[in-house]
Amino acid sequence: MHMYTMLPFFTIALGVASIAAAYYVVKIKDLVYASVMLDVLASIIASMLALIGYGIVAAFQVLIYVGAAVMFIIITISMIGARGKETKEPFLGFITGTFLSIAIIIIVMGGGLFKLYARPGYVSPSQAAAGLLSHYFPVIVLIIIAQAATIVEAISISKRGEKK
Amino acid sequence: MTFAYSPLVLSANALFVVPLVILALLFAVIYILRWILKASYDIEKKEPYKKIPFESSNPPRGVGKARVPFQYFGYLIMFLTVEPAVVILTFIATSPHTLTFKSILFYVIMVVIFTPLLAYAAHESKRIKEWILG
Amino acid sequence: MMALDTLTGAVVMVVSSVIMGIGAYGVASSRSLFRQVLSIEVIFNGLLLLVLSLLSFNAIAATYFGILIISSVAAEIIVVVAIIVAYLRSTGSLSSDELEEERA
Amino acid sequence: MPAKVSQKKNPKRNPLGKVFAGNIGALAVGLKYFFDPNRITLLYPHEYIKLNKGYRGFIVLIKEKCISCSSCARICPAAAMRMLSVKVYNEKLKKYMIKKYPVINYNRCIFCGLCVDVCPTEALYHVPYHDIVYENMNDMILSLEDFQKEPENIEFKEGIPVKYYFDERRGLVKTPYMEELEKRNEKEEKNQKVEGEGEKGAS
Amino acid sequence: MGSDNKEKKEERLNLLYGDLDTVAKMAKESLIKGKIAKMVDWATSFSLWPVHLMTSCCGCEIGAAWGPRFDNERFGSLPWVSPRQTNLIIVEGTITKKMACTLRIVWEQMPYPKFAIAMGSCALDGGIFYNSYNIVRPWQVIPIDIYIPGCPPRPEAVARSIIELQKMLKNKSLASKWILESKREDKKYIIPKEDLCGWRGEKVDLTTRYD
Amino acid sequence: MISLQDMIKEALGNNIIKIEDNKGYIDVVVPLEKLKESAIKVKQLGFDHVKSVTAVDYIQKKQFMVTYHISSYLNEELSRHVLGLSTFIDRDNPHIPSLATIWTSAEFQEREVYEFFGIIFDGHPDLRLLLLTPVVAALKPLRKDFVVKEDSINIEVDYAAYNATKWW
Amino acid sequence: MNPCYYACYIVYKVIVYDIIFYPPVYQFLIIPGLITAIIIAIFIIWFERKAAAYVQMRYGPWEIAPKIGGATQLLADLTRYAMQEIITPQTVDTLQYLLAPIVMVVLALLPLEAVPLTSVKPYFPIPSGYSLLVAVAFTTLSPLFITMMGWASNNKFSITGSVRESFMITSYELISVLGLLTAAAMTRSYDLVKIVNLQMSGKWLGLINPIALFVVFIAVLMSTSGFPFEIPESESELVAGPFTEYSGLLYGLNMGGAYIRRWVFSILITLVFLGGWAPYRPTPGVITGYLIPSLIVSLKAVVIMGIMSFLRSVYGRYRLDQALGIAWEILIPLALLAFGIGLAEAYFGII
Amino acid sequence: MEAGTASSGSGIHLPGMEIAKASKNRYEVMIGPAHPGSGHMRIFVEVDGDIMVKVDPDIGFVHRTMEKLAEGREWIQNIPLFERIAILDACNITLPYVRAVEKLLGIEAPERARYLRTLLCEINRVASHLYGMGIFGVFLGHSTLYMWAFGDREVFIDLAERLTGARLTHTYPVFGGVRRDIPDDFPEDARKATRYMRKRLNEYAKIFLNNPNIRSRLENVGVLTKNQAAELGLVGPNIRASGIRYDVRLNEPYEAYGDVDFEIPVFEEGDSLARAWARVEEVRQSLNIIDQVVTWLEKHPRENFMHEKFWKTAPKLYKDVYEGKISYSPKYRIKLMPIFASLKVPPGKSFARVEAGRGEIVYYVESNGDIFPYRVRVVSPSFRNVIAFKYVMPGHRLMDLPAIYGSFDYFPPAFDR
Ligand code: SF4
Ligand code: SF4
Ligand code: SF4
Repeated sequence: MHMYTMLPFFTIALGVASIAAAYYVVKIKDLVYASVMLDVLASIIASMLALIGYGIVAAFQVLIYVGAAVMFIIITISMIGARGKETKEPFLGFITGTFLSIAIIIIVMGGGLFKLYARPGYVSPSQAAAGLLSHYFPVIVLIIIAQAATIVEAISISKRGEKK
Repeated sequence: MTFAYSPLVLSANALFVVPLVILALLFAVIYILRWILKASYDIEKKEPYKKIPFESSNPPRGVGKARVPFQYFGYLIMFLTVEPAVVILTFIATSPHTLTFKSILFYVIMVVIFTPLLAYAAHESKRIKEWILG
Repeated sequence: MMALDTLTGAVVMVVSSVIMGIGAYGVASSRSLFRQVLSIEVIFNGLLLLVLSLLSFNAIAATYFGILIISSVAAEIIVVVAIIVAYLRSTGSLSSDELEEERA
Repeated sequence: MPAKVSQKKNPKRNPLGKVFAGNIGALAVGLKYFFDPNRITLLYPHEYIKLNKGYRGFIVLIKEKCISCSSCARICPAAAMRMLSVKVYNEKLKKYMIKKYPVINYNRCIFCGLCVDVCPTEALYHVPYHDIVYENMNDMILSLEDFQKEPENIEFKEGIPVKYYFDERRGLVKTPYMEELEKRNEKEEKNQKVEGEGEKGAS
Repeated sequence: MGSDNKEKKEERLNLLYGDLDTVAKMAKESLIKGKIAKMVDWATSFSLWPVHLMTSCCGCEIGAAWGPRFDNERFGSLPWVSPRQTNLIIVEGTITKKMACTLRIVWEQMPYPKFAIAMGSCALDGGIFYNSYNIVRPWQVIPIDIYIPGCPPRPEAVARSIIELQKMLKNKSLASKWILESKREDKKYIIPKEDLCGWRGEKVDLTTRYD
Repeated sequence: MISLQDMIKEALGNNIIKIEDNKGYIDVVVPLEKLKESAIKVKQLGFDHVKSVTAVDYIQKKQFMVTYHISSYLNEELSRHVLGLSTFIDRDNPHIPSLATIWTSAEFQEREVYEFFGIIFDGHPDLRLLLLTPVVAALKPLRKDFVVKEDSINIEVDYAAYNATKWW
Repeated sequence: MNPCYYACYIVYKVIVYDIIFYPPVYQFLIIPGLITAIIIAIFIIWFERKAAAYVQMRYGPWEIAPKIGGATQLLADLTRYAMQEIITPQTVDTLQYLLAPIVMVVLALLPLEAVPLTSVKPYFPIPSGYSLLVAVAFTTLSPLFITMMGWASNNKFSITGSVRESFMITSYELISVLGLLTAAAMTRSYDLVKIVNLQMSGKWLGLINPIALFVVFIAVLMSTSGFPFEIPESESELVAGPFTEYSGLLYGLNMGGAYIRRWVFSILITLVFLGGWAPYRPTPGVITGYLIPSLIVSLKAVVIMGIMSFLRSVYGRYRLDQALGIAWEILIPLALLAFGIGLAEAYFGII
Repeated sequence: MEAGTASSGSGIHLPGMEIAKASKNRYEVMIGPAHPGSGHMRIFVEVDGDIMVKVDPDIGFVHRTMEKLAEGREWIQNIPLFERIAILDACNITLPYVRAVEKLLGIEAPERARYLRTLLCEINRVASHLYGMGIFGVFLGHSTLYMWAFGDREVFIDLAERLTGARLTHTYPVFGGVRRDIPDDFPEDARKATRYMRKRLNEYAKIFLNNPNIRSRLENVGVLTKNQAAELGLVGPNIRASGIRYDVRLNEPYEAYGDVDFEIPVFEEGDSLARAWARVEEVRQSLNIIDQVVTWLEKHPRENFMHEKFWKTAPKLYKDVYEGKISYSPKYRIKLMPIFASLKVPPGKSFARVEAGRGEIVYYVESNGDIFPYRVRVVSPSFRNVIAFKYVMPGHRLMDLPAIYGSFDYFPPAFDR
């Protein structure tokens, strides 16, 4: 049996898991656990990415997104105590959600976009890095600068400052 | 090799099947132990303080899930901004030997950009009086 | 081979669109700022999956895209959370209703 | 010579020296003791400290010496010692007399030794051991008979006696307490002999 | 009406828990017997971790007893910080009325099987403070296994008490029996007579949370 | 070089009811109304901390005596001496102005006297129980009318009837 | 051929190749995995107590087995823990409270699935050319659950402890990522097999770039609350930090958890900086190609853990802000420097 | 936070006096009785984030009502009673009581007894400082220091045990003298012990005080200036670390302290590190004193360590006991006269102070001529130090709490009495 025969089954299993995780993100009452579920969702997405051929992106997703960004949210929520009223408007939400997903499904399926997917070839990290370095050098420098700017921005926004 | 050794199955086993099985086993063990080793019900009734949260063995006051230290939030921000940059840097560094000079250049640019900003951020984060929430 | 890929693609895309739908549900239904942020993150995850599966014809470009977008989303999260913290500090609440009231 | 005041300051170090010299010094001391452990541990049940004669351990009464003066009970700060009225047959007067003897309650005794020091006839004395534990509180209230017996010395049975002496380089150093050991060996030999003879006699 | 319901509920709970208790007991019995019971006793006897509850000046000698010269860690016993992870409580001297409540709470918050040692004459019958108006005897608050006389007892005596407890554990197989029976049957269960610090009447609000 | 006693006499003037050289300290008795005033004056002399706040219950005279033992740290000459600033107050209505506002070091000690004697320090910033639980503090334990019983030294029983469990 | 013999052969093959030496199982469960980790944790905790006892002029655990210096002490502790009641206080979120430590342990072991322990191709559990990146990524997952433990316990000490833990995460994670990935800069590859093979010649990366090794070492101490940085569980003001409410086997898991994480990091350090299975060269075959190199790696990792444990007897603990300050003002610049040195070395062809 | 008004008159500013701003996220942590960071007391700490804003020490967990019990006990019975205030510093704690009663009785101990008391006091001081340092080590997570300090404390406890016959509760000074003389081999042992300890103190400094880790925890933490320390009325090494030149041994020399040669270390900084150093330096000086006293005792004849009044009435048996002729009796023990069991003290008030290990201890004794004291007031050093917690800790981080707590060398039973 060739290994790729198994691909759709894995995808389906992971898909179901990810949908469940996404559902819990929206549903769990305690916001900390909700964000932990977001972490789980992001890791499942990462493994799906790995499955469809983007190993490097998956590693990045785990390293940056799961390991840092969502962690940041969780820590912040657990520090702030996750207060705040949660007035639900399930009807509006339901309509919006259903509409969005159906619209996308129609576009993707109806437009035959799903046929676009073909398993990408193996991208070795050094090859990708070389490409990034030789073709997109200004872009990454720009991104670094943007990141650096974010530090100042975020710190000046979130600190209390002199006023009482 | 056998079917089990094909890369996809290997990774699926490694990442999901084996850890999940272990997790389930451990959980079952813990759950059974928790049930088996329970004190009898009438003793639990006589010990009202057994199941309250430990607070230096005082009758507890107030709740746990409240607002807690916020003072070092600046470090958190620094962490999250620097991490992607650093990961990109290390990623860049794996480029072939021919591009080493360019990656050193990138490294230098990054250090030059980040050092003053990080110094500023660390300085700000240290002034803990400014980070009190509320 | 081809058919298998197509099947996979279809599954991935459907899943991602459903995830995005759930995220949209979360954004629209809740008034809690942090919940909205979480839901937006759910949408982002779905989107990432969708876009990358669509871009599969050019694997290297897709990889670049993925890396860069993940980094910038991290930056975006900081700013959003920082704003929420500042907002919490000034109003003492985390509900987006009051945000609207303030605007009005 | 009266005391003098000496003005001092926290020892200062430059930052580099602080980091390097401090860490290296600490690690060096740690490693020194790791490779040359200066152990002062008493392996308790296998060894025990042979306490000096003056140690204020459990108290024993010599009934013959007691003159029933009650000083010990009066001075006892914890009211651990009390006078018990006992009928004693007086040989001279040929009749029963009421006499008071002290009894002790180890539940309360704080081993201050005041009773021993105050007794005008040295009718009380300390035994130099102090490591007995009880499962029952009533066992610690001695009767007059028990008070006259020295309490059972368990450590003696289980371990060998050691002595600590002071050393300039190593502080306390323990050595087996030879005299005591020899004494014990002699006793054992005697016992064996006696037993052996007894066996012989029996056979 | 409400109280009726409560009682009924309690009764039902009692019934349910009674059943569950018997089932759990059967499970325990099938699990813990023979070698395993022995193993449990052995392990417990060499892992008596006293909880860090300094009640009075006997604490000095506890410090010495776990210090290098008398090193009770040789017996595998390690003073530990939180009662949830310990199984031995050493009452180090006087228990005042203010402290009694703490002692009881610590005792209750320790998981089974657990043991107690009373150290110092204060913990036995008050010692020099026998007539003080502010002390309680610890054996009125928790069940004590071993008493150490002395004020303060020598560290050897503390070591001796641990050795005795180890012997008791092995000879009477206290730990495994305790696990089997869900309670100590050789000791009377003690509920303090006095309302130590209002702890029985006190209502604790633990449900409030920030939403 | 004037002696300390003269110095205090000079400073307090006619506030003093009695001044005597006790064993180890100089005892100054002032009337209740002048306590605070004298305390401020004494502090200006350089006595900067309170060593002990004591109350004594004279149950026959129906009086409490409250004594502040004060001394100095910063003035080395004064630090050799201890001054007792005492006052007598009524036993039935024990009120006294608090000196914790003058000497911070008296704060906890006054709280302690409060709980043991029931003496109320007016103007104390934080007059709460310090050592005792409310139940015990209600007994006002250090007053003389609260008596603790000492055990007698005799067991008045025959030896035959001696019962160990009867001890406590 | 005898069919019985054949069946036996098949069974043997299945057991050896598909169960014991099946890479995911082997690496997760057997040699660097759970079982070894537990054994090592037991040994290391014992060693830690014993080493501290040596420095502290005493014996440490001894009475339980005097002949071997009380080495079975931790077995007794483990059994005792396992047989104690597991108390779930009223206020905890029960499911998360029970689940968090288990998930923590399982996730802590996950990086072991990503690393190859041999250069023989079939025995890579996750065959990929960027195994170092993946392993490093996985190490960032488990600390989250320590934070969650505190949150689920709903106890003041736990929550304060878990917040401290999360701040510690921010300080060490970057250092460990940067330090470990310095190897990528030096060898121009994320492939651990390649990295180890490069070190076969004796040029261990830890010797060429000791700053990186030092930095990672400190980061590991931070991540596992090793001694100068034992801040989340600092017992003198937060009783046991996030683990305060845990009793019985759950606490045993927690206590082991930190050591397991330290173990995993030690394996990574060994592979990246200390030459992995060098100087041994794996050859095809289960024993010679898989068992022996993994044993060599484990041995080296044990030494690292021993050194880390020794520090307990020399240092106290830093304050939280001091630890953060050290991380951001000293270690991260050092790590960047080490990275630069690595790049330069690669540029000048020292590697 | 009415404490703000507490010292409005003094004009000295302390962090605890600041009225904490009302903040929404106050978080109350109890560093309570069953807690390694506290021992026998409870501290209510309100933290705002990581900063302590209000610290309220709640004590009395070891309050054993000694002042009341003393009113019903005879004069001599009170010596062991007051010893329990701080058994690790037993001689220093009971000495002022004995001195106060001696003042009332109008007697003074003979010279040899005064030297013997000084000897035991200094041994106790060393032991007490080592104990404090050990606990301090534990507070900072430095278990090795704890073990070392407790191990080396055993040396001095052993010395004290050889002298008095008990490890901690010596009950050594009695009215008019002491209960035992030094054994024959004592001086040599004591000198060895002091030499050993001096060497060890350097190692302590290396592994603990100069360890960068510990230094950074202690430097500039819990700073008290001279005026603040005086205003709070702290005692002992704590004020000497803040630059106050006060020591009862210096200002009002008692026993043999007027005759021995030693220094009183005074530090300037007033932070936790200075307090720790002050203790180490004091241990050094105590070792000097022990050496001198032991030499003096060796040179002078063995008699007269009880006041004449009691000594002369001794019958022959007492001399036998002193010479150790009775088989189970140690050498050089003296017997108490039965008069001690019903001693009557002339009426009067007296006051005595002594520099104990943790600082000055003060007794106020009032007698009305009965066999019981009428009132005894004890102010132990820890009692006067505890106020520092309330005023020094606020403004620091939560993790500084153990560092400050430990640096004050606070012993709760000594507070509660
Ligand atoms: S040693 Fe002290 S407490 Fe014990 S009986 Fe004698 S006088 Fe009483
Ligand atoms: S003091 Fe001595 S003689 Fe007097 S009653 Fe007591 S034991 Fe007997
Ligand atoms: S028995 Fe003695 S040492 Fe122990 S607490 Fe009581 S008085 Fe203190």
